[in-house]
Amino acid sequence: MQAPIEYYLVLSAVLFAIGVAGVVIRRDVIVILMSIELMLNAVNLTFIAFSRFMGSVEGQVIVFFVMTVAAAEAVVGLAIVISVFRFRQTLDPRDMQLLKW
Amino acid sequence: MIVFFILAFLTLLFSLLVVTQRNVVHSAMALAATLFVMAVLFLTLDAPMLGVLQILVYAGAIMILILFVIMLLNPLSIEARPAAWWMLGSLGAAALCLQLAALVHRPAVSAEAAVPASFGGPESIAQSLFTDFALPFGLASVLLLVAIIGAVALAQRQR
Amino acid sequence: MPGLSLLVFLPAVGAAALLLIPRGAMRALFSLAFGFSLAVFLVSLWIFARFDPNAAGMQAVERAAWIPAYGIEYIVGVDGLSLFLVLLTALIVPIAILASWTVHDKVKEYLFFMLVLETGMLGTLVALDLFLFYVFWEVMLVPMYFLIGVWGGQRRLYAAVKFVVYTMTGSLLMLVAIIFLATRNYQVTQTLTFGFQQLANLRLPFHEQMWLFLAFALSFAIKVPLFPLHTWLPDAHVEAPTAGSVILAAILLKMGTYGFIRFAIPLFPEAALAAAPYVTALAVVGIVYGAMVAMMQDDIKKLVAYSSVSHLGFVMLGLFAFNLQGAQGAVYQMLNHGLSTGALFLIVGMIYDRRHTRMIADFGGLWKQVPLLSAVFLIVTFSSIGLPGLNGFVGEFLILLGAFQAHPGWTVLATSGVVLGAIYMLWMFRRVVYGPLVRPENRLMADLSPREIAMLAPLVALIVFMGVYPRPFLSRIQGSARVALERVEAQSMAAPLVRVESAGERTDRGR
Amino acid sequence: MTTNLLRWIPLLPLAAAVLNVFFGGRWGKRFAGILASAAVFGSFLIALRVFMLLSPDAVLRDTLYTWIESEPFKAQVSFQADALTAVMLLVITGIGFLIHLYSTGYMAHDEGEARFFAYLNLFVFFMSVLVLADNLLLFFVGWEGVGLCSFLLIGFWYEDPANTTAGNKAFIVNRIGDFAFLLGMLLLFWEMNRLGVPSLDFAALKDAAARIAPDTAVLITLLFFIGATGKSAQIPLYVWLPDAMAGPTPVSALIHAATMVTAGVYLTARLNFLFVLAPYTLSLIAIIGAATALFAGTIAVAQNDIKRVLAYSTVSQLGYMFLAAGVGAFSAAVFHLFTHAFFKACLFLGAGSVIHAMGGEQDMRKMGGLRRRLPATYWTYLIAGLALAGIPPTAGFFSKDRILLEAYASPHGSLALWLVGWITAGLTAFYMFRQLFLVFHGTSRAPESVQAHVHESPAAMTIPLIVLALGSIAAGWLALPSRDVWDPWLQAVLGRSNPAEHGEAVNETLLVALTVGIALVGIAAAYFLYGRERRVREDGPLWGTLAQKYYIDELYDFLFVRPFTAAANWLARAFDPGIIDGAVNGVAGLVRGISASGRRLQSGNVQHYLFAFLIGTILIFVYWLRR
Repeated sequence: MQAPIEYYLVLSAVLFAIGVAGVVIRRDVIVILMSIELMLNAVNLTFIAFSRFMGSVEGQVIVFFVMTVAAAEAVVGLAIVISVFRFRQTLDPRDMQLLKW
Repeated sequence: MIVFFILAFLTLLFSLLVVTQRNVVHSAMALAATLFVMAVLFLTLDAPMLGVLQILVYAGAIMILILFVIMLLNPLSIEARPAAWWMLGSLGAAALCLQLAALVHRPAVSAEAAVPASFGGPESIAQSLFTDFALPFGLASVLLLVAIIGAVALAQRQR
Repeated sequence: MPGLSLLVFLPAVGAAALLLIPRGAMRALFSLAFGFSLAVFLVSLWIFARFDPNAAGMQAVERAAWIPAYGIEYIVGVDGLSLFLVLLTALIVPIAILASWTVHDKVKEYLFFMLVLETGMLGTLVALDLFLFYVFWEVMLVPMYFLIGVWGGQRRLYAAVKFVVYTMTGSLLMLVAIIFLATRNYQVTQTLTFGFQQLANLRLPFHEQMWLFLAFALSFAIKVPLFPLHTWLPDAHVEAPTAGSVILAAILLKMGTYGFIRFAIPLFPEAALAAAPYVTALAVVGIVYGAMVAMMQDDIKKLVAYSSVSHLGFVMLGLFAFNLQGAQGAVYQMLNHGLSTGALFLIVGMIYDRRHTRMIADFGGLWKQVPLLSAVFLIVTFSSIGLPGLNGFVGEFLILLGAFQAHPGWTVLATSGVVLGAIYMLWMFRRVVYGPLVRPENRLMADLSPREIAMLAPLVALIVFMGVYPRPFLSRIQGSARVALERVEAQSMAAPLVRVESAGERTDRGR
Repeated sequence: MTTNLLRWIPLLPLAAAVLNVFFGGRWGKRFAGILASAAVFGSFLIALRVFMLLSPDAVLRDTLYTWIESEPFKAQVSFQADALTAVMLLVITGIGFLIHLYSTGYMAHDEGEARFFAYLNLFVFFMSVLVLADNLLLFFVGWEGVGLCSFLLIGFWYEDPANTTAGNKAFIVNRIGDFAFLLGMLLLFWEMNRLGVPSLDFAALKDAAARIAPDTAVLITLLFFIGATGKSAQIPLYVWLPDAMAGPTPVSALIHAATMVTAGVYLTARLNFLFVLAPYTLSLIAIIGAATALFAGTIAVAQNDIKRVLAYSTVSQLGYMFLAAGVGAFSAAVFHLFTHAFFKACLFLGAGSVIHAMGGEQDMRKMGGLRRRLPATYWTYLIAGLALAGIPPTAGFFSKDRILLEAYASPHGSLALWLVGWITAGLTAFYMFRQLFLVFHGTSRAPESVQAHVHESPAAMTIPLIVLALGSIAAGWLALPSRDVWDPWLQAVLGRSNPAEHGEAVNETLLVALTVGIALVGIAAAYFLYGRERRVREDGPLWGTLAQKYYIDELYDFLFVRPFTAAANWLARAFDPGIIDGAVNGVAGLVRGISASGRRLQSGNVQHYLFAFLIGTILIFVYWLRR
């Protein structure tokens, strides 16, 4: 039997919050990337929940696109992480302060 | 209903593990588990195609990539956990979650729309993907191409 | 090309012409710059000749549309108040250029800024459109910043930045007040204009007037400088090159007092009346404080700088007495201060060129070595003390006469300035000029060269002439001074309770 | 009646001064002296001519041009000459000329001779302007002008810092007096303006005097009197005169004896119609006059510098003049001024010739026995000394007795005032003859080298001495009790004040006898103590304090100069840079501080930015939800 949509939304909210926490707290870029993936999944969940309850499949199409973007983002993110790691031998975001004046 | 609660619990458990695990590999594993459970959740929402995709793309491709990078760099940073900073971060996240939850009580869609059998299936998605969303589809492919080239350029070892 | 515009923009043309000459040709640069400034002086004499002494209103007025969209016009005119300041500027700048003969590095830019400064000063004096006045007011700042900042002494950057920022903060408030005034005028008369004469007709409610007056007053008080706002002056003077500090002392300081008598008092009579006791108090404190601090300085330039604070305290005292004697005395004292302090800085500059030091302790017995310079120094010192028979006394006496009627208590304290002035000037004079010729370096000093005599002669001649026969000056100032004080005196006669004017009602006062 | 004669009296010396400034040094050694003396002699001739033209109540007027005009105030450069002015002019130009003549000799070998004569002429110019002025403002020009010249002349030998310090001190103390004078003028003008006669001309003042409010009149006269104490060296502003002896002797003779210091007395005489309105001020003047006379007299007794004795004597004699003015006897005051100019100038010039002979030595303890070596100087000095002591038939006797008489008999006078005057007369005789005996009698205490070349001064110096000595005698006969020429001459200007009608004739002869008596006692005491060989030891606490001038200078320094400089020092070193400049730099520092903390926000740590981002979104939610 189908659970009401609020539950799904609450779940994705919590998931999203956990993802955000991960991004902000963790001192390791890779874990940050993973947390981002987590946040994206939370969003996907919301999309799918709404497309299910709204009866239109567009929600799911958008999730499809979200996934492509997520993939691209992960790839580029990791590439950056590799090049930074090779250069700085560290994954701690605090050391990546080239932008700071 | 029960199924949902189990899946929800598992998702939250694994995602918490992702965030809290000191060892990067464990958190990667936890992420993979989260993705699988999410895929199952998608199924309960009549989105079989996306469930499969989820496993295929996310769990399959991205997770492998992350693991591959972890193996490549084998980072040993056993991270010191500065308590104050953790507290602050989690407090922030909790506050955010509250706000989002509060949103939910807005008069959301209550009536559950009738859904044809092949709702989540590949035909309906493909049908709408290639008609309404043709342009975004093209753009998505360009995006992927750029991402690949970018990744190769970035990760190349400077000679 | 009508008179005043020619007067104002001729130096700018000169500055432009300077750029054409190669940097190396020092002699050509100097002669061109001096030529132009001399030409400006001749034009100013021509304007003086055409000036009708007994007409009180504005003369040689030129009007041209500048930014019609906002009702900003190019209006210039001269009357009794600004006439002599224009002449003073036109006289001092050539002398300052002569004085900068000893400048050797970057002479081209130096002279360029001098001429641009002259345009700024002349423009400020003749501008009758508040916006135009503000533009020239700012134009004055820029060259002065470079003159102090580039060719100054050790702490020149600190002094230059302090000078500009201090003056700028004040003048920005003034800009806000100008714009507010124009908009209020627009609401009342539906004509958007910045013209001084139109805005002067506007009757503002008291509290508004008070705020506008304070904005104007702050900007001018910094420039005067009035007591608490004076600390930029000693630094600016000490670090400025000779010519710079001569112009700064002789003319720039007068912009503040000129601003008060030209704009602040006529535009906001009730507010001026209400503020008079406080300004008088600050002025008198300035007189005594300036004199006392001057006494203890060991650098001649700083001493003269603080003496300027004291002298201009007198001018402010005269202005805010709101009677004819006070105003006439104040305007006349502006000229006197320009001449005597200008000459003092020239002399200090000459001494500095010879000995490269300004410390009083390094001197002594100059009379024996350089009698001519010391004799001129004596005359100028007594002029700045206000010895009867020289120019200082005439202005000071009129100010005290006027101020005694308005604020007898404060004037008694101010008159002590007469004594304090004598104390610090003579003490300095004794240590520098009198005494035995002990130091060997002092023995090498050469007396005045013809160039230096040419610089000091006109100033000393004027100092004596303006002391013995001040009538031509006083008669011309009288008419315009009375007009400037017209509304304030009307106010002080009228009911002390200031009538609050509703915005709609506009009284038309013949100008 | 109007004339254009008066303007030449001041203009001649001025022209000579200007010429001397520019060409003095170059046209030969003696040119400056001759030119200067000739100019003053010219003025003297004109003054004589004016004296001839004048009758007691006539006024000559000579208007040049309008000086300052700021409606309703108007001051003209115009001269007037009435009986009082004529007398003063004769003193200034007459004695001035003699002193110029004397200076040609005295300053003969001084390299700054041209400058000296230029200043001296400038002084005569300003003094004549002061005396001839027909309004208070022009009077003030002369008043401060003479202050300037005294500054220049005291500090003439500028190489010695002591001289220039004395010059500064003189000018500044005078300026303090002028401060009060200026305030008096301002108050007077606005009071006159209130009465509808906005002018400072003496004539206008005289007419409107009666209508001036009494308490304002008191204040005005008080302020003028303070000005006068500054210029005429009375308590409390007398401190500058003794130090003014640093200047060359002719300067002391002309300025600090005969002319400038009498300006204060001339002021009270000129404005007698104002002072009469303020009995309170008059009594104050009398008291201060008497006090100064006694006070200065006691100090003079203990001085060892030949010129300082004369300086304190001048202060004391001026005290007499103010005493006379204080009791309303203005003509007596002016008469004493007139006679005093003669004998005090003669004394100073005599002292000058002694110093000249002794090669610059001024300490009386190193002199003595000059009677035979400097006969002319000795005899003129003796005559002038007798005049100062007030021994008949000299001029001093007549003028001083008249003052003592007035002090006792006139309505404002009192026994106490007379008593003080009487004692001072004795003191005067004592210190005068103490000096005479120390310098001229006994054996010479000078070192051999000095004694060798002691010589009588040249004719240029002795002739003025002789003339002045004769004047010290003849001047007195103008006011013989039997044939009084002086009073009627000044009556029109100074008003009636002749106590003779009081009818106590017997008292008069008694008073005269008493005065002459105490003078003789003074001389005898001086002879007894200093006549033959020195018997008295000059030490002990009393003598010390007198020699140290009651430590007044130190007291002033402690009470006024030191705290004032300390306050100025604190202001200049601590307050101005610290607090005011501090406030300015403080604001700058504050701005820099704020911006610095702002800068830390950009930490470069990505997670900080994300966190800030998170906070931002939460806030938006919070706002959005509650709206």
